[in-house]
Amino acid sequence: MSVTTELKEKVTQKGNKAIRLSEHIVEIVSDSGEGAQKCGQSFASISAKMGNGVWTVEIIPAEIQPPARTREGASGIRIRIGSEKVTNMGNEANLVVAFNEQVPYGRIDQSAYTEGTIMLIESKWAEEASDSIRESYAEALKDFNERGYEVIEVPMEKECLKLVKNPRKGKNMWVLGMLCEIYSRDIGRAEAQIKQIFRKKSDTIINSNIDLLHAGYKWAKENLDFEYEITPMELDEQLVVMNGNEAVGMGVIASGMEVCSMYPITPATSASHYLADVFESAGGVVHQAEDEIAAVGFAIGSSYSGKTAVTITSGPGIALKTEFLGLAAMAEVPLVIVDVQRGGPSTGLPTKVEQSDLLAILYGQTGDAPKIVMAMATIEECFHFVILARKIADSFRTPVYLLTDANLATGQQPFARPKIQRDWFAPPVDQSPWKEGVTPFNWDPETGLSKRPIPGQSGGIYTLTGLAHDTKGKVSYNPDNNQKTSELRSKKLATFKRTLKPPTINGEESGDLLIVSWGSTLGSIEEAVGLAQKEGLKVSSIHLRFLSPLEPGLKEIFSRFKKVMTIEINYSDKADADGITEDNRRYAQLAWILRARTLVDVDCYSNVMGQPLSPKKVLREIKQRINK
Amino acid sequence: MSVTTELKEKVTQKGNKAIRLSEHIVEIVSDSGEGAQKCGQSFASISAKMGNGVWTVEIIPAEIQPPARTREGASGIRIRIGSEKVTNMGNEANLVVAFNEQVPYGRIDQSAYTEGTIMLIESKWAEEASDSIRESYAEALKDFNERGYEVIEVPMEKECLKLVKNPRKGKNMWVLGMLCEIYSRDIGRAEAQIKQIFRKKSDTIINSNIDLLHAGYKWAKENLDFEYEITPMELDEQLVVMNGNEAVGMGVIASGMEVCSMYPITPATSASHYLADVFESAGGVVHQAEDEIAAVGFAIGSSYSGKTAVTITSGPGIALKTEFLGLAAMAEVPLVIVDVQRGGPSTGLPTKVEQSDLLAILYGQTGDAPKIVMAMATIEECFHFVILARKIADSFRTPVYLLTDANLATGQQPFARPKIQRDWFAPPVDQSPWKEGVTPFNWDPETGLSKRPIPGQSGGIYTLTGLAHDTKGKVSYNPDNNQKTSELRSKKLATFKRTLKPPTINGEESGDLLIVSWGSTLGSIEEAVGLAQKEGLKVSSIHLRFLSPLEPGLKEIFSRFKKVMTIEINYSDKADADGITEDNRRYAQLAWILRARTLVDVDCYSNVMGQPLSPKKVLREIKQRINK
Amino acid sequence: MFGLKPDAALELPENYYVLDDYEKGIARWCDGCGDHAVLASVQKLCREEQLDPVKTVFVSGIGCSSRFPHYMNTYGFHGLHGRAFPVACGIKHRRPDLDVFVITGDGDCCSIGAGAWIHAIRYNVNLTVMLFNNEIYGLTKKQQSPTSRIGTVSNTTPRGSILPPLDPMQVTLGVANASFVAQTADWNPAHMHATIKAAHAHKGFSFVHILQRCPIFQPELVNELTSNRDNICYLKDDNGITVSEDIEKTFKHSAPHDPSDINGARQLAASEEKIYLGLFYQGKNKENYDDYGAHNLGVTVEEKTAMLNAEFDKYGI
Amino acid sequence: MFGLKPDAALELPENYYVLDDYEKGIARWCDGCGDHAVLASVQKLCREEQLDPVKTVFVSGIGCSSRFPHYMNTYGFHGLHGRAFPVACGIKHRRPDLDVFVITGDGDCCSIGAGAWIHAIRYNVNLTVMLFNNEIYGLTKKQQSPTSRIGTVSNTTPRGSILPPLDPMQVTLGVANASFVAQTADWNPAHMHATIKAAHAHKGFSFVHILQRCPIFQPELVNELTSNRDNICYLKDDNGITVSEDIEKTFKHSAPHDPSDINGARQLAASEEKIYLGLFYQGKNKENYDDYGAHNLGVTVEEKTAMLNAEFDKYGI
Ligand SMILES: Cc1ncc(C[n+]2csc(CCOP(=O)(O)OP(=O)(O)O)c2C)c(N)n1
Ligand SMILES: Cc1ncc(C[n+]2csc(CCOP(=O)(O)OP(=O)(O)O)c2C)c(N)n1
Ligand code: SF4
Ligand code: SF4
Ligand SMILES: [Mg+2]
Ligand SMILES: [Mg+2]
Repeated sequence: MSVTTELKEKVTQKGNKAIRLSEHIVEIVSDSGEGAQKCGQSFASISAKMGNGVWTVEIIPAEIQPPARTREGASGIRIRIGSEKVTNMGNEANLVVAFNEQVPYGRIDQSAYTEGTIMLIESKWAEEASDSIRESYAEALKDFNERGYEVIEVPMEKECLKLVKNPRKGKNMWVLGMLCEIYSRDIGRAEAQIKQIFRKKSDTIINSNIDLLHAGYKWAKENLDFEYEITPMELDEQLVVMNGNEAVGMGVIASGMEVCSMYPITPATSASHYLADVFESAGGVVHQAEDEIAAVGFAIGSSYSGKTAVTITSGPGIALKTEFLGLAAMAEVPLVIVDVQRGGPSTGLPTKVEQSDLLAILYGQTGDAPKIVMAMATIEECFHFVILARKIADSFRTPVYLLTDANLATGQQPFARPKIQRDWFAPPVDQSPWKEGVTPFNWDPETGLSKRPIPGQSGGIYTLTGLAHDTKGKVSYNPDNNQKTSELRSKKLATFKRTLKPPTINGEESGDLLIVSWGSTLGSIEEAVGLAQKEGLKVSSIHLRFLSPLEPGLKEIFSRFKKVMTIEINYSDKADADGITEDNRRYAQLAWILRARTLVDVDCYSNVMGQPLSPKKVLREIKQRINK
Repeated sequence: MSVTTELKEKVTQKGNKAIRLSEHIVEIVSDSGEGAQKCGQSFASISAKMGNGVWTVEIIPAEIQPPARTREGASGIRIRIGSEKVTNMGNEANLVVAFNEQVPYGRIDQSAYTEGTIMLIESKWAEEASDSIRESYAEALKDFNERGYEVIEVPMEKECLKLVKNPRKGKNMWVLGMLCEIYSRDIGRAEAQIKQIFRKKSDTIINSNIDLLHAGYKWAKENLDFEYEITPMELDEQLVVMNGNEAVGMGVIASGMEVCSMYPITPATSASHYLADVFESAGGVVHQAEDEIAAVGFAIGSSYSGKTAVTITSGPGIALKTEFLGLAAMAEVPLVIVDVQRGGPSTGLPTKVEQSDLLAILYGQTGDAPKIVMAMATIEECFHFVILARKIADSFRTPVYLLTDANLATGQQPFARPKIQRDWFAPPVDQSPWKEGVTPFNWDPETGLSKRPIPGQSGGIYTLTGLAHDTKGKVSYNPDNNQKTSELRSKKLATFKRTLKPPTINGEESGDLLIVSWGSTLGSIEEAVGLAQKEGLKVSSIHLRFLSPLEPGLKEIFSRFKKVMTIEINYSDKADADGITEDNRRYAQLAWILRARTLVDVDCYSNVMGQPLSPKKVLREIKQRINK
Repeated sequence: MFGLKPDAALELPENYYVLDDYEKGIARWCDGCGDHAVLASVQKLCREEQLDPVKTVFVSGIGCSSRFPHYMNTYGFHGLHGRAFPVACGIKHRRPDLDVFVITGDGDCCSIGAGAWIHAIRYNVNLTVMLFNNEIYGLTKKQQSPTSRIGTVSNTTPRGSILPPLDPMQVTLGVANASFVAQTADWNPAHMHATIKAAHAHKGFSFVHILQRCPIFQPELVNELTSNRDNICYLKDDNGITVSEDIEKTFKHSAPHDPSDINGARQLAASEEKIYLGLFYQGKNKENYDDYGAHNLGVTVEEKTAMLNAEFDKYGI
Repeated sequence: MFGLKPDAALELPENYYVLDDYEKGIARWCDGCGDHAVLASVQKLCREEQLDPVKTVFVSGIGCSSRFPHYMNTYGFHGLHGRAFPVACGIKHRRPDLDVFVITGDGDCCSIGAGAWIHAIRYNVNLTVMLFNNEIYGLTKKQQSPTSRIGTVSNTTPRGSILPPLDPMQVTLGVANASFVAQTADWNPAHMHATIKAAHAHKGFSFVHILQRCPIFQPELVNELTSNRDNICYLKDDNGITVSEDIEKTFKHSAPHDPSDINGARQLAASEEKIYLGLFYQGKNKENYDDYGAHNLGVTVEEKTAMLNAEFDKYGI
């Protein structure tokens, strides 16, 4: 039960000062249902509260009950903590807590560990009745050692049994205690955290978990001979820490929207869970519709009635909403649509990350259905973009789409506590008389904008229709009218684009390679670009938040770089794959629209491995392109 | 009741030989429900049977019961007949039969008539009890004369009343008789035609209609002092004449598909009406599902069971099918989807033509859902492409999309009578044992192709799923597997593309301007390009049938022209519109993908006027671009 | 709309709405189409109830009947085929001050809209719903509908349809929380009007199944329905739909039925002998989803800000 | 699958299928999940009926229960959420030789799939349908379902759901052409097995509503259902679901019910006192849409060619 000799050399003896690290990546992997995520989230929260930068990624099996002790069953969490702001999941883990010897393989398949990774593994399997389990445990340990991991066997359940009857249930808090000790976390904060997560449970349960926490802490103190410390940041502002779906939920509240109409779908649902919990006290309601079609129809009805609404979903839900989304564009109904992207096509990889709904969002509706599309890059943006989207939806009388993904949805990150502003909130439903002589579609010929009448406004009466219609909202099959009104709806995008600035360039204004990206990959890409720049490579990056209309000035920016490429998490043919030529290569989604927009030969790197990109992978691609 | 003096000078006196014309455009316009379309279709059929080239376009109001005697209510048909093959609707009409004086305005709004257009107008309105009608009639006649039309008042109902009690019902056949006389049509063929269309009616009805036909013929002979003849083509082959939806229906039968699963929607429905009528005798069935989602689900079920099926719909139906179409791509279910495009977005212009579903078809599904997409350019292709699509669907194990539109759907055109080939028909459902050792997704690594097991095949058992899956069809969340299988599905497009040839160029291989087009605009564009070439302009055109994958070699072809532009019937911002720049212009749909594919600055002309393009309009655009 | 209001001669309060106030344009339905009769009845209802046009919303799907909102001088929402219910629920949810009507056809409601329909019944939002059942697809020109009788010859069933028709009454009565379920016929304006009026007075999802004439595509059916008085039976009950004695006499048959008896209602709906006109079922004090929707209206920006700040405290570092 | 078949020791015909022949993989449902019991029962049915695995197809939507096809060694179609019915109808339509089962959950069938469900009942295609009703969304981790009881605490209804539950039996019995409608419970394997067996034997859309345990997200409900024997009543009739006397005795209550009586069936379904297990309704000789689908199978290429040529003649010039 002691640390291997090699490890000993690396770690300070107890009693000495803990090793100072600038960052560490911790993983907890287990069978599903063993509470690893709760443990990791708490650890992340405590770390954030102590002033560390934090990023978490959940490791989620797609099945409700994957078989125990299998690599596909790996469930858990990664927590990257640092003394600076952490923007992504990083590369290989430094320390792993494994509840059995099989689940690490699910992660090894994804190259999550490397030589030197410390692995704290539950030791009870060595004493299991079943021969085959004992054997497989021994075999795995041997293999882990061969792979160069620093394996430490930990009698987790055995220790827990001293306190509770069902150690499988309490183990996670014991592990939390152990981690707190290893990383010199404030045990008082850990206690408070436990009280917070179990706030709906009985005191007995809370106390038993606190006992486990202390036991894990004590065990580590007594049995592990290394200790770390990660210097906190100097905080001059208040921070909050939450995951992307919670941030979206809070953004909905702060936007003043009062209706969230949804149908459950992974990985979007937890945003509505959050809202269902707290929205009512902020004057809002969550409507769980019978399906996604009804969910968006209900939201559109609400918007029409003056209460601009939000609908939150993922790929298959977007597919079902297609027809209504066309109506929203045609009839100019303000509406916020959040797409928490997952792996596709079809049911695909429901719990995994992908950025492959971009084209479907941009072009999914038949006919010409212009719309505004934004993508969040950080959890902080998950909050703020919802507020912005509601405003744009109302002032541009249009559906606004927000693209987030499974990575942001479940990741946790601290960010500046928002200072709530009065003007974030939608004003009350306008019931003042409608201005005489103003038609319900009184488009401004310059901007395409118009104000909409709300039921209850005297003088504003009109019938909304998805048929072609004129300024009075009346059905019109007149050819010129259809041309004209199509132009006006399109014009709103040009108008909106005038409010946008060209993206800021991360790095030099010109160079050998420009990386263009969008969405949750920001952190990894900027980290990798930073590393590359340090190595002297002439690479810069821009990260787009607006996809429709695209941010201005891209062609000009591209012209200053020898090569331009996007890095995305979606499908593209590899340029050098067998049988793939310039004439038939299928490009990553952003790359494709950038090519059309700028006529620049935008290359791309992308994959559909269902994983967030690691900075290492990005760096490798950068180097490859620059050397080509 | 006699021809104006100017007209007299132009037309031959009766008794002299009829004037020989190389072509003429006839329109019949009326209130809805007056049978103008039946009359026109018969006239077209008779003309085609006499060896003329023919093209018809229906004029359809969007309302079931538009108000009578209004311009929005204009219902009717245009028939262009020529001594050569006719490929489009042409420019202004030469002769119009109008059932009242208001409906022509619906067409005048669309610049359908010009100086010299002969207008045969129902004269009864001059004697109407209502002052306002008499006045508006007189006013319109005055206006028509001022516009330079050759107005001839015809006592249609008055003449019909001599034979039938309700002249409003029989008038159309009387007009048919009149037209037969004017255009020297064979009256025997006209009689046969009447027998054919009323074949389900009683003899009394048939005979009464034949009487009306003869009466109209006789009246024209006695009262009109001009007569035309349009030289027939030399026919060395047998022809058939039908509209595009009928051709699609026959194509379905000839493809060997036995299931057409649909939900009614304009302008697609008539294809299923045709099939509902005759399919059963060819061993097929039409399933009218409860909605479009169920329609495509049923078709997919049928395909899965070994009977590759077709589903026929239009824009809003495509929207609803989105999710299932993603499944078909992911699970590699052969399926034929026919989209008879109409005006969009949303409910839009249900009876009007548009080509604006291209992007939605290509990119509508979330995730990466590769597919094969073809567009018919002629009614003949409406027949043949269905057969081809079924074959591709089966051999590439993929959904295949066919894009047609309201113009092809209702237009009539003669084409070479197909010589039915045995191998068009799908083979019977394979129930032989599945080859041992072959997995259900035994992808060929070179081509991405695989054979699929059909329920009933022993040894082929698998569970189809829309989740990520491996070669055994088993659910797999493995990152490499998802990357690999996505690559394989994508590869099928590259494989298919290798079977395609670059498009043939209509005109010189290089020049000042290349027009690129797709779908039903072929005829107008080639006619216009031909005229431009005759005027010495260096313009050529190519017309794409394959949109996904795109036909090969486009970039190379484009490089030989100074300018490249698409002409399409969908929305694009005009390049010179206020506030529109290269950075924000929204391009026509094909132009957009060509830009991305070739990086050539492909320009576009398009509109959403709901009308087929006339050669004149196309010619004007050509000249504008060449002079720019 | 301008000039003297038609019934201005009568002595009426200043703000009294007259029929004219509810009329818009000329209804573009065929001559003899039952939709005209319903429109007239609804406009009359509006006047009788003095509904404020600006507080009234007509929501529909797509179909001949769904053109209805265009002919009402009130707010309207002419949306997507089969999707009127979720839109109407979304409108009413947080706007208890609006009076919301739903107009739907047999294809719109019972075919493509079936899922939304079932759930709308259960939500029991305070809507007045009129299902125009002409047993055919009108707008798309004669295809079978799920309510078409066996043997219906249509463009998709040229040799006659083969499945028994769905009965909208039976289906509605099978759904939890159904609260007002009535049947009437457009060619009996008095009965129809009384039915629509009772529906409007009911709090909850008031479902009025209207047998509707489509003389264009269902001429024989129209003929049979309107001429054969033997089939039709008037449901008589003080708590039901009551018409004047004169009108009552025009019915050849009548039968008693207590509208609180749901089992009886289901039996009436299942009967193959007669078509019963009247109130099949009315349940009081059922759960209304819009009561939930509106339960927390009017939270102020200050309260929202405080709530959010409390949330940030929870998530604070 | 290799080696000696478990019951090979018995003297059985050469091609006799044993349980093993229908099993595939390890079912990934939670311990105590009712789905396991249904799987076992269905595999037993297959063996009893000696269904040819290659002629058998299991079709499902999305949900915990919809994973079912993956655990059957037969053909399977694990499609989209709520869309099993149209797929199954499409499969069976022209393949009368296939034996098609449908597996669906309460969210899959009664919420997103409601429209398809209603119409599938009416089509009355020869399918054996099992609705796994755990009154909750399992796969997506505890959201209310339309069948959830009032007050159900879930992630979308943290303060309890507010609408009365949809009753799948009532809804089904309200749809035209309903032909076999039964209810059973997964924790009564004998009754469940008899029910599934009768459903499979019925020609037409055989609807089996299975009360299904989800101990993870509905532990109290499971506890109540499985422990309170007072609520449950066995429907006893020779034409109904019959179980052995031993099993019969395990029921505390039983009641007679003639399954041809649809009005009675509807009353049973509407009863708020008891949960009845058994055959509520069976109608014979109802229209089967798949009979129509298969009525003209086997037309030869020659015949098709002749037919097409005749068409070309009609359209010929
Ligand atoms: C998604 C979609 N599918 C199909 C249509 C075409 N469509 C319009 S109305 C209609 C049916 C009309 O029948 P019904 O609802 O009975 O109304 P009616 O015209 O008889 O009043 C159909 C199929 C459509 N508009 N949208
Ligand atoms: C279009 C679509 N919407 C939502 C989902 C997410 N989803 C999967 S299963 C499910 C509900 C599962 O509940 P139920 O049908 O009762 O099955 P159970 O898991 O309880 O067996 C949902 C909402 C999806 N897969 N597809
Ligand atoms: S087609 Fe029928 S339903 Fe439609 S307007 Fe005409 S009569 Fe009415
Ligand atoms: S969550 Fe419930 S329904 Fe799903 S497998 Fe577990 S016990 Fe069964
Ligand atoms: Mg109808
Ligand atoms: Mg469930």
